[in-house]
Amino acid sequence: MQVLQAFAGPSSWRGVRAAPVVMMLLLMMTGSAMAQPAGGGLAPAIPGVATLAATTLPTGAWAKRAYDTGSTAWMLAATALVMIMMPGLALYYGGIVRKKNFLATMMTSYSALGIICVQWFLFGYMLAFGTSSGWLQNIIGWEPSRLLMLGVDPIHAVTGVPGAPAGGEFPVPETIFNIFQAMFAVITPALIAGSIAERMKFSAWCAFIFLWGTFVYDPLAHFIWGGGWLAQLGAVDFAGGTVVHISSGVSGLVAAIMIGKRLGYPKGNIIQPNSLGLTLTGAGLLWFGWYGFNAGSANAANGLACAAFLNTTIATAMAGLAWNFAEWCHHRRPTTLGIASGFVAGLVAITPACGYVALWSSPIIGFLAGVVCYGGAQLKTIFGYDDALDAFGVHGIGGFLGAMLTGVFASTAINTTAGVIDGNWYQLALQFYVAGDAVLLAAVGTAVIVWVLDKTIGLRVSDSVEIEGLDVGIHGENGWQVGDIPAPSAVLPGNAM
Amino acid sequence: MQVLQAFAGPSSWRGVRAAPVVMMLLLMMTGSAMAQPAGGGLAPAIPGVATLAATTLPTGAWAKRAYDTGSTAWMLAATALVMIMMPGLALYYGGIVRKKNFLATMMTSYSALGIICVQWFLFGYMLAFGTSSGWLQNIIGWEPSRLLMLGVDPIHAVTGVPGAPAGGEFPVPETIFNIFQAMFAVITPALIAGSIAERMKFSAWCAFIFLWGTFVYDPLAHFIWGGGWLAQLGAVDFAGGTVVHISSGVSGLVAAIMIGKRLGYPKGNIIQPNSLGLTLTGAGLLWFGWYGFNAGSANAANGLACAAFLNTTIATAMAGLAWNFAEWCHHRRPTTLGIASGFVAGLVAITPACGYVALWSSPIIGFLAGVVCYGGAQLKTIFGYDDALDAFGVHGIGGFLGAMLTGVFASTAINTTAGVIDGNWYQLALQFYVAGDAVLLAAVGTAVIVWVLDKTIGLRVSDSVEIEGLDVGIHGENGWQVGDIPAPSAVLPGNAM
Amino acid sequence: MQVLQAFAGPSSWRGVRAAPVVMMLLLMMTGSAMAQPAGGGLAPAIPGVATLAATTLPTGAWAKRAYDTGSTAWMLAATALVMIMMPGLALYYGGIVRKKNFLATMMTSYSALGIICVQWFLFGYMLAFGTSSGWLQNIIGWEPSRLLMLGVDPIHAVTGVPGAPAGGEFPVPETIFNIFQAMFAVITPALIAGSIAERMKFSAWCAFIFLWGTFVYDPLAHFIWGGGWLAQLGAVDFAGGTVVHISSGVSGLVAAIMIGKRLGYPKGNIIQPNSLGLTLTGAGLLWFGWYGFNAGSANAANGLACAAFLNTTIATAMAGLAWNFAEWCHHRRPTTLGIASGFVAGLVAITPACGYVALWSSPIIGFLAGVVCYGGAQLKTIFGYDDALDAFGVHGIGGFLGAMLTGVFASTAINTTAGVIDGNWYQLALQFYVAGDAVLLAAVGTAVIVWVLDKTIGLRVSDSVEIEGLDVGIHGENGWQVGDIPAPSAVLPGNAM
Amino acid sequence: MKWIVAIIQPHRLEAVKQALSDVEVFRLTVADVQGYGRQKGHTEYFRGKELHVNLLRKVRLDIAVNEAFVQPTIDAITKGARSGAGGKGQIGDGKIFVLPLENVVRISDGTQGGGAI
Amino acid sequence: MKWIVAIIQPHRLEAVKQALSDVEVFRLTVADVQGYGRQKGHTEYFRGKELHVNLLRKVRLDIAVNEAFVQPTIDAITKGARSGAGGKGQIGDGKIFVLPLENVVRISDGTQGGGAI
Amino acid sequence: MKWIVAIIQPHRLEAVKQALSDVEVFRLTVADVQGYGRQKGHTEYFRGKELHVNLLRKVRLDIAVNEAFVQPTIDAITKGARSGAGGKGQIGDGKIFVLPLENVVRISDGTQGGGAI
Ligand SMILES: Nc1ncnc2c1ncn2[C@@H]1O[C@H](COP(=O)(O)OP(=O)(O)O)[C@@H](O)[C@H]1O
Ligand SMILES: Nc1ncnc2c1ncn2[C@@H]1O[C@H](COP(=O)(O)OP(=O)(O)O)[C@@H](O)[C@H]1O
Ligand SMILES: Nc1ncnc2c1ncn2[C@@H]1O[C@H](COP(=O)(O)OP(=O)(O)O)[C@@H](O)[C@H]1O
Repeated sequence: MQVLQAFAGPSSWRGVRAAPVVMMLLLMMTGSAMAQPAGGGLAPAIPGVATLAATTLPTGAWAKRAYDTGSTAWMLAATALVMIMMPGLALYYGGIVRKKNFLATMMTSYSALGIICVQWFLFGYMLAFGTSSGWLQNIIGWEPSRLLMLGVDPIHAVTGVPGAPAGGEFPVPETIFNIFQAMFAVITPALIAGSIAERMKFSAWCAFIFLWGTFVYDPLAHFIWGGGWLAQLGAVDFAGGTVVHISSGVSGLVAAIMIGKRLGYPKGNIIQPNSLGLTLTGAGLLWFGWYGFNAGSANAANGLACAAFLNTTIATAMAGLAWNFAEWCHHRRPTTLGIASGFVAGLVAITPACGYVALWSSPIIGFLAGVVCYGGAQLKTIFGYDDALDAFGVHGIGGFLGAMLTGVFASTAINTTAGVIDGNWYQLALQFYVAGDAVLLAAVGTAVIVWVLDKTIGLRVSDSVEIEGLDVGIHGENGWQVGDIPAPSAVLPGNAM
Repeated sequence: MQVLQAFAGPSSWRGVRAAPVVMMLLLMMTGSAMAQPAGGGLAPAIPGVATLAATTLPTGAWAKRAYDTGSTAWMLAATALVMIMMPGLALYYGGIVRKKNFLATMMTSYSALGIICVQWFLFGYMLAFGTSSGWLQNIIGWEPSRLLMLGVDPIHAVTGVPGAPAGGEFPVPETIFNIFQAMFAVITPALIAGSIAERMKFSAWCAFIFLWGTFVYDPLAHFIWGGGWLAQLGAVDFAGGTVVHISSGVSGLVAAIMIGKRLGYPKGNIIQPNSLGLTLTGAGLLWFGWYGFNAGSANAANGLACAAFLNTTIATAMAGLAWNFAEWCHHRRPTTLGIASGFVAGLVAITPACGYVALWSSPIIGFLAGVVCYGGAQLKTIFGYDDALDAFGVHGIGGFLGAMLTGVFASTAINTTAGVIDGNWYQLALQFYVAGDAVLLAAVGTAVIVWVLDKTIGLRVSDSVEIEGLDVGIHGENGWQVGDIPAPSAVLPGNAM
Repeated sequence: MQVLQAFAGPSSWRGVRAAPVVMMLLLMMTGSAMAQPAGGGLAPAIPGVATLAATTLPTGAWAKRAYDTGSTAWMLAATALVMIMMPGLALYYGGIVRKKNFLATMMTSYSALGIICVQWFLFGYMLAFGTSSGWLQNIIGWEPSRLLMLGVDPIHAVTGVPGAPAGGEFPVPETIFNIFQAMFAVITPALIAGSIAERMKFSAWCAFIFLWGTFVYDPLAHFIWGGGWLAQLGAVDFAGGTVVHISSGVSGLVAAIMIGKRLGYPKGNIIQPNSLGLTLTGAGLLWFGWYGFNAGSANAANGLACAAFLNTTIATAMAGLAWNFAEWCHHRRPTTLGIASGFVAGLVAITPACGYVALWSSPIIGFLAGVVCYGGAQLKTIFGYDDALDAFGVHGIGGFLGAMLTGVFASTAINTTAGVIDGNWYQLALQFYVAGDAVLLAAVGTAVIVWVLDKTIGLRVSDSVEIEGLDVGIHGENGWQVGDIPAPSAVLPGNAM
Repeated sequence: MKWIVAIIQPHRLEAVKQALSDVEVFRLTVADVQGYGRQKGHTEYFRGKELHVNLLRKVRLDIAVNEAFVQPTIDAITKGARSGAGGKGQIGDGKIFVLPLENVVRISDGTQGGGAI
Repeated sequence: MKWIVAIIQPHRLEAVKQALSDVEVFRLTVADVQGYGRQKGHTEYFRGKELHVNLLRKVRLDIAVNEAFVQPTIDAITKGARSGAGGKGQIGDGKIFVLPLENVVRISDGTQGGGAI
Repeated sequence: MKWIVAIIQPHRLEAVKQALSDVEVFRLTVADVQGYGRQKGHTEYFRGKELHVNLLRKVRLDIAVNEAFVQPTIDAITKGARSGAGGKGQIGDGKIFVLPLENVVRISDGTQGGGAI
């Protein structure tokens, strides 16, 4: 193992010196009592709690170091695994919608792959993981050498990349860390598509994810993973319960409410999954890819990655059973969509926790995820909004639950953070505070972006396109042609008479 | 490579001191001549034959050791690969059945993922890979520290895990070995679903796999991989020809016979694969995931894993061609289901062999697998049982064939076991003996479990559910809605009048 | 890291001493001015340009060396990833064709897996990567120890394997290099199926790929990767832009022209993709697997692999957007097939480049790939040939473009080859020369093979099979049965009256 | 007795069904069909190639009714099937065809004629 | 000549086909349809939300017959389509409709009328 | 008015549509059906087990026409639907059935009778 040097360097930068508007909002939300320790006093108060901040170097020094081939091998594989989550999500979402919107729904994932990867290349990586001078580092990355990836070392591992939590011992080249994180930036907005499915204009969608990635995801990732102000507080989020799931779920809810219900919802015949088998397959690919997401978030092929892998597996399996159990209690039918939804709920909830919690707690987290998210999916019926594919019900609720349970079950037996089970109630408060901040940022950011898009290019397809279906109406394509009537020829004139 | 210490320690424990009832049955089957060397005399008689037993430590000492990041990287990836076999199997099986049972058939795989992972967490891992004191170690693992994974080291590699055959040089953390093995425990009962497809109650299925995993799989895995009595004999099974395929195939046969034929079989219009394209895709995912299964069974990123990978590829490819060849001889149509079935047959047969046999023998094994399993699929027509998706015909027959051919082609050029081609006929006898024991255990265990379930919760769906289809009848869902008739609204009252 | 010794040894063999007929053809094509430096003078003229040839040992010395477990872990995973490209390709192609040819189209990929893996075992590996004595090494591998893999070291890494470009520092066992390359040999002919889809006889297809693999692919791979004469010139092809994509695309064009158009093309109702959702899924699997293809071509878990991974991601994403952009300019509909096709075009174009070009150039390459290949797909309408699924339009054109852009953007900041941006215009000329040779070899080779097959077993299915569909007509199967009419029973007599 | 065949827009099925319920016509048979008519089609694209699709997705209803129900049935379908704002019809809303029906047999109990409808 | 339309349960198709063969009716056209009728539907679920499905999967047969075959055809369908134990009919077994048919043309050779059936 | 039902080979749909256009019949309804008839089926295989498939994929056209168009329509279908070389018919090319049609209503504007066809 070519570990030349451990992460080191003065972490003299402590307090949150700047106070931009958004922070004021955040403070308003949490109240001054909570804000006080957040300002600097908390972390030292808990002995033995090393935080994300401890492993970040906000000083901007990027130095080459040798990498470990084992960790590099795993991060290459893990990044590919996260990538397959997009085709997985496309199938998962695409299979649930009506036949006429099958392709358009899949397209939300594929377009996110295209758009966000390019945005990441342009400036997304810099915003999230670049270092900034002084107080700006709290808020956003601003480091021209990471713009257009011009200064990214193509070959070597480098020190000074904020947000490589476990990368100390067995580091990997910057390029693979970069693309691993790119995939997180892709999937997060892609998840939102579940809330606005079957009615949003494709142009508006493209603009939305570009803006949302820039103004919501990149800052939030910087706050928590990129050495920003939330990282200073000591809250932990192993693979993105807050950054990915709370943010996308809450944004989905806001977007769904603002864009309005699908025509006919909830009375019409809206719920006609065209192919639940593909949805199940998509859930399977999501689980598969999620191993890269969760175990890859160790940033190394180390024991922590293995523990995260185990926790992910057990929590997910249990959550599938729990969802089936909940619906069996409710209506006596354990559905296949139910087990798939439960799996996804479990994956969501274990995401922030998997690298922090004791092995024995993973089935508890999974069970709660399955049952609570089943409840979450009923909320839309109660409150009357149209979160079409339950992005909020599963990702929003499940992500919040996971962030809290991380605070409960975090154990110093597996990582450096103590939770309630180790007697550290502060961690739970911290988790709540940070999750609340993410809710606020996502809600406000989404509301502003959606409002702007509504006033400019417009959000919704026309009624006739919604009736005809987005596949034909927007993309000029047809999802299924499995009957025997030959499609009409392109050349016959006069048929339309 | 941080190899701190090679596996070492006194392997003083030799003979099989206990003689429980099941062993008496086994001895009856094989006769005393065969039983004699099995009792202790055989292994020394063959010079140069190191066995699985040699690498296991039944003494229960679990000590921390450093792990190798390269091997850890591979085992992380390999475990994810084995997990994707379940969605693969779901597609493979789901595509073959009638449209009305598409989802229910996929559900057999997904429910196995849920149920067995949880069972593994609870006590499955302990039963299979825990150590026991004294003679009990021959039969089952009984080590409270592995119950609920309470004592599993979350981060480190440990010595004393029985059944990590090649883990000596480049070890991996216990957690990833644990979950890698969990996936084996999942897929084995899931394979059985092929035999009882389209007619078994879901509740009975859930109970069945839980019991079968506990009373058949875990003991068998312990016997052969976990330092149990069969491991002492010197029989080899690299990735589970006996533990996985013989056991599931034979159990499938027994279950299929006990549960009875599908309504209308064989005269009715039973055979209407709803989507062979998905079956092909499932076979592709199975092949893909099987690399984790086979090459991962080296438990390290070593040369043996690479050899297993090569053998797996060549045997599988050849078996696909061989199946097509067989059906071309039979009825002049090389089918797509045929090549897919041949691939699976090849994968099954090479599973026990891939880490033991010379490279040149893999196409021979593949060819025989393709042709013999094609024959195996005809047996049900001859004998009149309804092994719906040929779990016995392919996995039972193919697994048995592979176990035998391992005895034939095992070569000391690649691993430590000599087969017939190295002049060691005893190995073939041993393979036969162990395979026979597995047949017996699986058959008896399955028969008892199925009988109990039949008397308690009942095995079969009602005729009307079988006619309507299990998707609607059990799960309340519909697999395909690719026509244009809108599904009826949930709210219109009075339509049923 | 067990790096025992760097690749070393006398590379005394320089000039291309033999002049077989095919080379004369090649020289005719490029003219003597170009041929001159190609004969030996060019490489030294460019300081700092290390070529593929530099890392190959045509002397045939295979010596054991220790391997690196990290690189081995990555190559195991990468090979599995390349394998999943075949099921991915099967879905990608299968989803686009008419329902009646769905399975037959998928079968072209699956049969390639079967046939070419076996051919590779028999002699393909030897032809491509075996060493030969003297001048023959320029043309083809001829090394009996690699026949039937009899002499392949099952466990160790060996020196003397030509064509392991970056394998020097962190080597891997020969077996995994072997199978990694096998998958390249499989996918290349499988791509050709896109051109001749929906009309070629299955028997002719099987014979075609066997012969094409032997007489076109293996020599070409040897020329460029196996230490053959093109490798001497200094042209670079990281993961197969020329060897894989130009060769398959051009061969597809030639085959499509020779086999003729589908009945009714272009006037009839030929274009009725049965399931574009599966095509999208196939494209997703292709992207996923392509990470193994491209980043795996570093043959190590090193920084170059990570850079290739990043370049692949960004170029692919951009190409998808570019294709959508092009069609938006053309007809105002960004299609889902468009983004998928763009992704594939980007993957094709970045393939030769990904390990050579600066990070900032990858979106440029991607953008050009998307736009140019969209244009490429229009050529068939202009020239009137029937390249059914655009294997030439995307792979041929995209591969050529990628080869050229590699010459433009190759940067010594990332690898040892300088391109136009580093002031080395010769590289571009070289790339053009080698691409031209590949075009010629593929075109002539394909033409001869197709001609022979036409005269012997015949190329095309009968009109009635083409009308009925190849699924039923050739394979005796039916791709989709998602309606409710039960398939007829196999036993009712007299129905046909 | 009459055999009424109606070709309607798929998304109007629910409203038609409701309108039929209102006039106490509860039994009918529905099928997926495609139609050529006056209605303009749409254009699909395949890698830049245009396909003018004029064969449009429709739903077909077959309803056997006794004479007294013929006009109410026609009126109900017409009411439910019109897709324009405020119940205005639009091109493509479809047609209703009335064929003579000679007999009906209910399979379950063998009842014949008007009573079996 | 008559045009007989029968709506039956999908799983009875084979038995109906057999019964028709027995009365020497070998030619017919089959289609996937869905029906509303007296038969109770089933309930489907989507993440806890209930959907009452009353539009049930049926198979439609269209059979053109000469007069002499009308009654045998109806009887054969009735016999084959009944799904209860011992040939008893059950709600949902479907209906048979008889329409007048004026002419038949066999496309392959142009034969018209009864002989073309 | 007549209601013409034609069962044809799927791959002849385009030619039939063209032939109908030539006689100015532009409106029709198309459906996927399967048919038993004189035409021999094919054999499918499932892991060595044979399935004789006699239920063949066909396309059904329903066309409402005024009297004057009946014969031209029949002729046009016949012309377009024949699949043999040189316009010769082949077994399996299908049949045309002519049923009486009593009324037509265009939903969009309520027009009735021949003018609504
Ligand atoms: N003469 C006809 N015969 C059979 N089907 C018809 C006929 N005329 C119309 N249809 C069916 O009715 C549908 C709607 O007809 P169209 O002409 O588009 O609108 P409108 O009913 O408003 O005139 C068509 O798509 C077709 O399926
Ligand atoms: N008047 C009708 N017009 C058209 N189709 C009908 C009519 N009555 C029944 N059907 C069809 O027959 C099917 C069976 O009818 P149903 O009332 O459920 O049972 P039964 O035939 O035993 O009364 C229905 O689903 C529907 O498709
Ligand atoms: N008497 C009939 N009633 C209903 N459909 C029929 C009848 N005769 C033929 N058909 C339909 O026409 C199709 C073609 O008939 P077939 O006998 O195969 O060829 P041909 O029309 O040349 O005699 C059949 O598959 C069936 O769908």
